[in-house]
Amino acid sequence: MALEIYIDGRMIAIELLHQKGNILKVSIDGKLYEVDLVPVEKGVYSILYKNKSYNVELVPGKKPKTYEINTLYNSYHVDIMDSEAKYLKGRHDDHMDDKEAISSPMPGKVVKVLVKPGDRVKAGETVVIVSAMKMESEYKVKKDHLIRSVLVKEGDTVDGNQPLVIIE
Amino acid sequence: MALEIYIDGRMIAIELLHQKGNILKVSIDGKLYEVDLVPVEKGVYSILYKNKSYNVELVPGKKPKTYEINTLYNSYHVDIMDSEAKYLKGRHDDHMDDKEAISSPMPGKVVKVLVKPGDRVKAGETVVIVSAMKMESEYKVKKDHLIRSVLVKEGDTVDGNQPLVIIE
Amino acid sequence: MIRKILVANRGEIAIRVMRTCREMDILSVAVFSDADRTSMHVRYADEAYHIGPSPSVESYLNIDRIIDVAKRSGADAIHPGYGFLSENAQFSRRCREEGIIFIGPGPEAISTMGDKITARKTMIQAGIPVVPGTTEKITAENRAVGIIREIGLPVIIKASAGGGGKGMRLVHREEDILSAIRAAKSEAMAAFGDDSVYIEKYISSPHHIEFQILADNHGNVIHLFERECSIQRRHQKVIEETPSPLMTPEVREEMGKHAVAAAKEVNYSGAGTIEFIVDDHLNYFFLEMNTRLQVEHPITERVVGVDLVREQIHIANNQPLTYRQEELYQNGHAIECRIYAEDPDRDFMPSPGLIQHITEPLGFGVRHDGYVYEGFEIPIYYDPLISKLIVWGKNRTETIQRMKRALYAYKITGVKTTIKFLEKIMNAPDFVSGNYNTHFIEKNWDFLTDREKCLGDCMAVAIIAAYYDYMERMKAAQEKTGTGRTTGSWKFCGRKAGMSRY
Amino acid sequence: MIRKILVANRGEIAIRVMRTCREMDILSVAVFSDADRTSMHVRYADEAYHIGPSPSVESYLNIDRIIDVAKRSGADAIHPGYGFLSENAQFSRRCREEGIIFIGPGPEAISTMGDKITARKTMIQAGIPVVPGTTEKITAENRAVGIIREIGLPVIIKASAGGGGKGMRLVHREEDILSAIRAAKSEAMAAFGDDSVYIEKYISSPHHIEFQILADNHGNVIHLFERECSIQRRHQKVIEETPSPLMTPEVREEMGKHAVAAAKEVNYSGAGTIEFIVDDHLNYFFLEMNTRLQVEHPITERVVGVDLVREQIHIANNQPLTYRQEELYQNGHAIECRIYAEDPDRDFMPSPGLIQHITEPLGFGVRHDGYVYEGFEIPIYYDPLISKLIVWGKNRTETIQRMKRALYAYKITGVKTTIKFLEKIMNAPDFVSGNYNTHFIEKNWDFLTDREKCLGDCMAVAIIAAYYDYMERMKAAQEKTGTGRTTGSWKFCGRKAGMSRY
Repeated sequence: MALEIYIDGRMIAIELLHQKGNILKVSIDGKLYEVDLVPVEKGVYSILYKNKSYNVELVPGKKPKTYEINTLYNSYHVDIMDSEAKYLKGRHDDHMDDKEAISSPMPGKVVKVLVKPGDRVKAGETVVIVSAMKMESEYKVKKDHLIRSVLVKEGDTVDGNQPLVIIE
Repeated sequence: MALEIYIDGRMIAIELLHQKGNILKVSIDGKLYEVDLVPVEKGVYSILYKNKSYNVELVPGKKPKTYEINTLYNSYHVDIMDSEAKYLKGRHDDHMDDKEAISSPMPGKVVKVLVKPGDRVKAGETVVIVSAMKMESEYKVKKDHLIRSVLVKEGDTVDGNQPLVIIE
Repeated sequence: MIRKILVANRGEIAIRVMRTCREMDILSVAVFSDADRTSMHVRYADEAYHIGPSPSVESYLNIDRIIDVAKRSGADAIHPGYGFLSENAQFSRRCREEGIIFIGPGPEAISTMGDKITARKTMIQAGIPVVPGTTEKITAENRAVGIIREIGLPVIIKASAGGGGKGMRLVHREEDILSAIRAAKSEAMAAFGDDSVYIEKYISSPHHIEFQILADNHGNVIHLFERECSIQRRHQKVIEETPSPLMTPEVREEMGKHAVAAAKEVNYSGAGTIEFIVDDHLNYFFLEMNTRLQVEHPITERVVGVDLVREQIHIANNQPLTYRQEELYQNGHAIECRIYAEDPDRDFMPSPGLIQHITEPLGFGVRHDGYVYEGFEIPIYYDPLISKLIVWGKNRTETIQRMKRALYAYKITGVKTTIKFLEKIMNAPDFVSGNYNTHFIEKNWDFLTDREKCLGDCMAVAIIAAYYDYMERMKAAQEKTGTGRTTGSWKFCGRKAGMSRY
Repeated sequence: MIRKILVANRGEIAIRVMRTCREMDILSVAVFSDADRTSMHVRYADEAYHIGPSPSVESYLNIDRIIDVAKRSGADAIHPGYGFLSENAQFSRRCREEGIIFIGPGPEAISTMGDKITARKTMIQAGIPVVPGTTEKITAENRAVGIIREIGLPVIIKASAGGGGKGMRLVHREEDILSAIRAAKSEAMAAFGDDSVYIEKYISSPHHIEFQILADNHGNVIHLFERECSIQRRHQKVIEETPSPLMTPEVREEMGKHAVAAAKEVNYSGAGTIEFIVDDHLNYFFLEMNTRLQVEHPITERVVGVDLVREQIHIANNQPLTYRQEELYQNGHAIECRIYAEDPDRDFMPSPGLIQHITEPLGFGVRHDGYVYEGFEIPIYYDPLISKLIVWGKNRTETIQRMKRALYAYKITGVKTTIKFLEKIMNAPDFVSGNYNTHFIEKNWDFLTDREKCLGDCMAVAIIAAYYDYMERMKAAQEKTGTGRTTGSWKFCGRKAGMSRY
């Protein structure tokens, strides 16, 4: 089955042409690869390509159909673009500018919420402080904004990428 | 739900009386246990009982509804005796004496098959030789027997507990 | 004799202490907060007691709760590890009052060394060099100017009440003195409500070198040589090594004697560390004393061959030291790398989370002290230290090569770690040559954050793995829904060898 | 200079060699059979080549295939590890002919030392004590009787063509001599078609002590002291330690000199081991030479501080030895335990299979050299060695305590292992006192196979865990069939932290 994969800022077309046991023939953007691929550990594949030995680690991303992938020195974020994913991406792009959320890039605990709905904040102002592993991070707005809603309160535990405050 | 468990040669009745998070109240043959139980790793439970810390490792057995269980110094074989298991066990007991199989206690490769169907073998005679990890093991009959059928041939790879030869 | 020890800590250090307890046939008692029920120290201990909610103030810092567990479990002694209550004089005193052995110094030594100005005075008294500067708080502007002229530029002005860099000013030029003092004072007033400052000579290319000491209750004190700790990021140590590439045998002996004198001056008992600040010409000055085990103690253990926790327990048992100074020597070289759950690509943002997969580096000369396991979720409440790699080699070059090999093979997925950043340090020419000071990371920032790119076909194999994994999942999902074969039976995920098993 | 090494082996030793390659910036090439595609040595190497079916004769013992891969991959050198082709003179010669460096001695030294009677003669020539006995094959009965009277009882009669204990007879009493010779000869004839025998003095309480040597291509030979290898089960080493508890400094020096002389006599090059048989009075006799790296080499590395594989590569590069004899000394004590996939409860039956879960022991003084990982299936075709635990301590007592701690924490499920058996050895009074010889396991059999029973509530917690696990599986299975919620979606087993995840 042919599939599109979004990696490192570009879209790539991939197709499995032939498989015999763990020997796969794959086309990537028209270029042919013959690899020996076996799953070895949880989320780890051993791949031999031109007799070079690669260990590829896959971690399912936070969003569906995404992966974080580690090879020896590189980390990649990968989106599998099947038809459903393309449809959703199209819809998402349309509504992108409507409103924005300030999200926590890391999991942690909300130490302080400095705004309430209806507040007008200036560029660079701190809206929420989150603490994780003995380090506090201040989340600021980049431009002047109106606070539309506040989704967390002090003492809440938040996940990575969880929206904290919706701004306009 | 109450259940019977066969362990170390005896049948034990167990019932979960109450659970709140990871704190379980359990009755084993009428004796009350309150434990703090959490799954930690693949097949490993951490159990605190009277503040003693136990790591209990479970490996699913080769037959359904069985476990091999390791605590620090002990290994147990456990059969979960639900109604289906009891029924099957009853049936199996009935047909037990009909015929017997010589099975390989370990996985390996069949090096030599010394009998064919219809052969009469004497007590102590070797019927099959299996090799694993550079060591050969001879499988012998304990009594005089008639060979009913031979299920493997030389060069075959066999699993642990796989029947090799059916005797009468 | 101590027969049961409560370890009032968590993470790698709790397990490290319990390992030695086990070797000495001493039972270990773990304490844990809500967030730590599944933590390895709970699983490794002989006994485990819950002591409260996740935030440390309500659990690991709660003296009453810990004393209560010590009594309920019948522990003879408490080992505080590092951090938490390890340098809390009140805790040491409370243990004494309750008749429980505190594995560490008495409250007097902790108090004396805990207060910067008192420690400084005590060291001057013991004849140990301290950074030239004031020993008293200064409030008058003109007095400050006079003192600075006396000490000589450059100097650092620090808020007496301060910490965290607030109210701190570095002065290089004579004409900046007055404005710097005013700025420091006003910042100090704003931050701490106290505008008094003190002044210290600024060491412009500082090395951070510390000496490990052991002192028993019978007046014997020995040192176990130095550790070089100059590789720091925001005053947090990242890499330590011993011997220090800067050191000479003469200076080592002299500093060692001063370290022993410092410990004697406060009637020290147990394991401790004297930290010195050292300039390029090997002039050294007392900085502070850590009255506990250090994170980086294993490099000393490896090179000197002494189990420091075992010695701590011996000392707590009132036994005399097992070693005399003249028996000890440094054998080979050791480096420690601290692996933090931090994202070096995003300004070292903390990265708590679920450990998906670990491959630990092993083999000759590699020690690995950690606490996480596959399926463990690193909590958000505590220190981001995941583990420590301690590597030994017959000389510094071999040690660096071995550390590179160990870092290369060390893999953790699920959380971001500093492993690749540490690997870059091992390749940095300034580190390889041993020519570095506490400015190393700042100075080498561009080199350290420039990630090597795979020149081969890394991206292709990554794409193929993602594609294959996705297709297998799709197949598995279709099988599940397509047929009615899942009959409440005994088939579970991942039981087949090596098949895709999330 | 060697830039790429083909490692003609598998398992822990292949990885151990590759680790040093990586430290020396040398690329490593793995070879693998059908059964080993997922083996760790394939994953650890820079490159990997398939060389044939699973049985070793068709893969790891296939010289042509291995030479072919060396050429295709452009490897400069081949490291044979231990076992397989490591003591194959033909392979060493073939490498030489093909212009590939064989990391090991030349074919002449391998041949000389490979033949028992030739080796014995060569050693006598070099002035090294050998076990009193015949140096020629004996066929005449009366000649045998005369020789036995000369050597003195007890003696062992061995088949010249023999091996595996066949045609072997131990004689204690004069009156049994003739019948024993006849029995040995007839058994030898039946087994090997050759009834010639040879006779050796029987050492009744034998210790197996070996010396590690290193020899370069410039005539320099050093020894790295002894290893005590008397803990054996059916002639297979189980535990090794250094220093030997039996040894004195005088005998050590003398044996070391003899070991060096033995290597010089055959113009040895590389790492090798001279094995001695030693009686209770420290009389020692040459037994044989292993012309390769030993399984137990890490205890020497730990105590002497030398990376033996690095030295092997140096020597292969035609460089002179990096160490002089007088620079070397033994620092502390080290013990190795070999962990086999064998079931000690069922007469050490091999136990290949799928590794379900591993917890590796870590911390101060513990080295762990292994190759298996969770999800790996140990093949049926090769050696049952899973890994080696190498533990260091400042003295023998500390080392035993640390080994016990390490074995306690080492857990493998899915296959049966010898871990608990090794733990019993560490507790056996004869081992603890150091008072043992090669009869140790036989003598202590009852103690070693008597499993300690848990006195607490082990069975109760086992039952509760089984019950809970079963109920959770039932629930999971019911959820799957009961509702139609599995919508070909992104939900897979085991993604939730710590939930029951088979």
